[in-house]
Amino acid sequence: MTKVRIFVTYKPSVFDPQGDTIKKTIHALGHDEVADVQVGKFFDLTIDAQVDQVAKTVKEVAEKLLVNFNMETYTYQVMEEN
Amino acid sequence: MTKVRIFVTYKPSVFDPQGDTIKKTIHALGHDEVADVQVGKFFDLTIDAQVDQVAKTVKEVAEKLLVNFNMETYTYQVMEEN
Amino acid sequence: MKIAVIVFPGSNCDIDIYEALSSVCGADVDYVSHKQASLAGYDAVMLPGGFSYGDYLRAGAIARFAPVMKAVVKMAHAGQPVFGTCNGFQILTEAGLLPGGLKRNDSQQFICKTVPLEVVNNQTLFTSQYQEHERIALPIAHADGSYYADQATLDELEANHQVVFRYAEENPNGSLRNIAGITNRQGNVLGMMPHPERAVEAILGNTDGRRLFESLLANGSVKVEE
Amino acid sequence: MKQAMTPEEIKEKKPYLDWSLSEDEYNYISEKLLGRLPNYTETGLFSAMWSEHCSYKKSKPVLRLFPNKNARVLQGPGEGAGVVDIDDGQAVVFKAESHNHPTTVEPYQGAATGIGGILRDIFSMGARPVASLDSLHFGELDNNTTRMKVTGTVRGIGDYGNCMGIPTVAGETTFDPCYQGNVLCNAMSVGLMDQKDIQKGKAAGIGNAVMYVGAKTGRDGIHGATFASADFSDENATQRSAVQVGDPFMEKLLLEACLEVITKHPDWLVGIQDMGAAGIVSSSAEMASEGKSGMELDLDLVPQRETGMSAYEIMLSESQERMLLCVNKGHEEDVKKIFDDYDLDAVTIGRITAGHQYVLHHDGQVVCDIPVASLTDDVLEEASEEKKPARITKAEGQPAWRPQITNAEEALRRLLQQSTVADKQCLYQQYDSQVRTCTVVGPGSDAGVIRVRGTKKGLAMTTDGNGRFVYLSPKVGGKIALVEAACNIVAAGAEPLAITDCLNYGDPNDPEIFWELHQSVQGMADACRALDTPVISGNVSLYNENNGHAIHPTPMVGMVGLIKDIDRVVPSFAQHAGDHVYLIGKTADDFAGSELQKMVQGDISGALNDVDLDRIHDNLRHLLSEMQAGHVASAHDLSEGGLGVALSETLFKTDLGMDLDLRDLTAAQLFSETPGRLVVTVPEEQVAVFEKSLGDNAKHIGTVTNTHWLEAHLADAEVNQNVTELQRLWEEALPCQLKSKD
Ligand SMILES: Nc1ncnc2c1ncn2[C@@H]1O[C@H](COP(=O)(O)OP(=O)(O)O)[C@@H](O)[C@H]1O
Ligand SMILES: [Mg+2]
Repeated sequence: MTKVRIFVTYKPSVFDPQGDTIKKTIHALGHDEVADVQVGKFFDLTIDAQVDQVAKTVKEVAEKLLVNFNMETYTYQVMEEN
Repeated sequence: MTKVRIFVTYKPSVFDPQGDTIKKTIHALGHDEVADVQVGKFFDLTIDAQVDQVAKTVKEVAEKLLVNFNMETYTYQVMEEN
Repeated sequence: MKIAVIVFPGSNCDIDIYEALSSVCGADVDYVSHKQASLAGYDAVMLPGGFSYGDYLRAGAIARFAPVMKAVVKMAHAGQPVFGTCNGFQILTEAGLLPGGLKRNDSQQFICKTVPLEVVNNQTLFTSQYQEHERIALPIAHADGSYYADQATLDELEANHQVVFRYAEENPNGSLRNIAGITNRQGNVLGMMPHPERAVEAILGNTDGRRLFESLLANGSVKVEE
Repeated sequence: MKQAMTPEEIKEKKPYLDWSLSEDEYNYISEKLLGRLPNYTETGLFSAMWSEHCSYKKSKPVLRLFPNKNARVLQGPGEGAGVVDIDDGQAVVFKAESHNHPTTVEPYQGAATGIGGILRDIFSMGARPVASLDSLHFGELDNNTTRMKVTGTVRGIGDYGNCMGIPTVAGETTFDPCYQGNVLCNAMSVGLMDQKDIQKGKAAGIGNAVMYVGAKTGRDGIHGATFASADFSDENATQRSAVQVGDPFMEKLLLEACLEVITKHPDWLVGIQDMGAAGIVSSSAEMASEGKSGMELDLDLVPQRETGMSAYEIMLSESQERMLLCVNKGHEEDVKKIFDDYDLDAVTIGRITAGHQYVLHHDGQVVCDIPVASLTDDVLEEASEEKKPARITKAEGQPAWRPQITNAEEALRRLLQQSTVADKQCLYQQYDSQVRTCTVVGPGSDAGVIRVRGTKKGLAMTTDGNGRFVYLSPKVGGKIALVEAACNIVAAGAEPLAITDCLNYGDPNDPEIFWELHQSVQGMADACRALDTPVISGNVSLYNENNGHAIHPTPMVGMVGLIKDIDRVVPSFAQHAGDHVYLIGKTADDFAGSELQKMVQGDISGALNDVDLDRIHDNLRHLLSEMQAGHVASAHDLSEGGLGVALSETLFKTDLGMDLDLRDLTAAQLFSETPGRLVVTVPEEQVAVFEKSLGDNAKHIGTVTNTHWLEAHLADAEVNQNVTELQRLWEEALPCQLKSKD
């Protein structure tokens, strides 16, 4: 079993109103030291495969389903393996 | 400037209908090797402070705003510092 | 002309579009299950609004894998009329039949109200009974209706007259270039966030959507030249 | 859960006290009902089933005051929802339910699952839900906690209802400090059906299957049922984590699958019930009790989302989107096939047995073996002490408060901006009010109206409740709740049919609160009789307190009316310049509990004047027949803010104005809240017959103009206001108050 975390975010060129709203609210809470906020989703997949085989699964699942390439992009990270 | 990533997930006992539906779809796509799917959100905060000072900001922002403690919990990670 | 209204798990405007076509416009319409692999015998297909698969993940993202979608793609490529409103529009973009995508509204809220629109292109199968630049008003009801595409795509859409409806006066969701509805390049696939099927009877206070269905029925499967 | 205790340990350590079962009840169960000590699981089941939430042991004596029959009622209280005949073999089904405690704790999920629960009640009767309404009461909008609760609650209702494809067509939203620590979220749903499809929550026929359908069971809301019956206090905050999460997509599938079985295969089904409070135990025991049957369930067969759940947890889980079916033996596979088609679990978890025992197996052991009736019918009803609160006696002896209005225009402008009066569009536009394309009148009028497809009929619906009135004079306040609902229904041109209710009160063990409950229900019952609108379903929510502060007693009335000809629906906005304006009903000095009093005094006080129910009923009847005859152009009832606010609202969203002669009213009376009044506009041609029919119950007060100014000449003041300006104040107030300020 391998656990991977896939991070999905808007492409940098896409305006994210949610990040903007949250930043404003954080400032309203008095935390002006927060200069920027970006929001994303992540998917933790538990995959029944060795770590060297998961890349293919991740690529297919992410590119077919989890990510909309019109506006999103992704990265991933292997979290644990056993 | 320090960049931190705050991960927000459901508490373990909380039912997540989204993860469930996504798992079913992944199986329908033929990837039965994906045994489990969990969904979460993350927030990348760029904080105008040294790394040793960000803990307080993160704690306050997360607990006041980003996390709903009725159902959610969070962790965070310092991503980079300069 | 025989029309299919696709029912996905979680569709909920299927009945609305069915009734608009059948009881109001007198068309020959069937509900067709998402599990059906073929659309043989149908001249046009409607993807209704609603929350297919709960809109979990992204609106429309899961529905595009339904068995019936292969047949929908086939019809679209064959130049037959394919129409999607609201969730139907989202599915069409996710399936790659229309460019761009629909983001969460700028307000981060679901919004249900009637908004003014401009008919930008009345030279399509679906809009021939409107005047060019005509002002109409249609209901919207969505949380993810902010149209996004990159600059090049947007320019191309405009250059090819693929923008069919634009929000007039106010932009309710943050759509780029006030886009409310677009076609594919060939003009036989139309996706739009507003709900024309909710505006076909005087008793409901609005009939501005009716001519969309009447245009479709009048044009049949006549192909619009590229 | 802690490790199970032995029956002896339970007797000794009394853990049931924490689960809200009293020592007397425990002893009665052991000695009289079982003749032995209940085991751990059984004790848990009794605690849940004997809670107020499930058993109504305290409120039952009061609920008996309600009339619940007339010629149209097909099913009164006792089933998932009530059913009323609307002719042509069709019926309307409706019920309201409170989700106050869950919404207070977790606004989004609490409100969402409230909608989910009430929808299941409707389709468990065999009806298709066609409209929803929501009645919301929050603390004052001067703090971020309230703002977040409003935002979360509205979003929760919207997300669930929108996804289900059921339009939310009306509701109400009020703000008062008494709801600060205990929000009220009441949801009502209305369904349509053919009378032949009516279902019951009944399990009978030895050998028939008990089938579980829908979502899997997890540890959600364990103890929710008993929890809802226990007072809140902030120290409890950390315990409240078993949040029930709604899955509207699952419920949409469940709705379609259940209706398919009910309408297409009536011969397969014996009964069906939704799993609400106290999950499997309450649905199964109630169904067995209704069918006078025994039942045996194997809990290992229950679809489970989590591992290691105890019998107690499985039985009491409040996981959402589940239903229980009793299926004729031999049709289990048929039913399963239909649910399979929707990708839903459908599992036979037990059978109907001879005798009257309720038997549960878990992990190879019998964990419960008790008479069915001991859970459902043998609950000890509780007589409650009552005491008239001193504040009421005192108020009755004092002279009524008389406002001094020096600037009527300013008072009107300020009233329009009070959060309870202000435009609610920024909230209700988050609800899909048009899906199903039957909404003839959506939110923003007096009642929501939907058409009945394929007929000329329509249904009007409203929710109304005013805790301030009930707090000051419970009995009169109870009457006013009914009168207001009836006025809203009639304003749409509909004939009131029947009501549902949610009775929201504080701790009934407080004799003063019980007195309020009793008195207000008596007032409601009197009004139900006078208006011929029986109570066909409802819900009781007690213990609405926070740190010992009770909410105002707030009974919510949900009323449905029938429109025979949908083309005769009457709008609430003025239609044409030149029409004549009438005020129906007499205006008196009714300022106790008014919006004006709250605004000027910062608080409410005084005693209410009684209302003449027969007179109001008579007025409404005559008005309705004029409306049905097509003689009335618009009608709007008067509520918070009185005549001044109602006149303004009649002109909003039009380009019209009014010129009014109100010289027999004072400036203050412009804002009096005498119940049972409406403003109507009548075209010139209909004036003669209208006046003849209404007699001196309708007073001609002026005409509709095309200037967009509201001009009124009062005994001691002049009002001359631009309607665009008034509308702007009214529209901008709530969005502005909802913006975070600290
Ligand atoms: N929470 C809500 N959901 C839906 N509609 C609402 C809600 N709150 C208020 N409304 C709508 O706003 C309008 C004004 O409400 P209200 O002042 O309570 O009306 P009335 O005084 O006539 O009963 C009504 O049309 C009502 O349906
Ligand atoms: Mg009203």
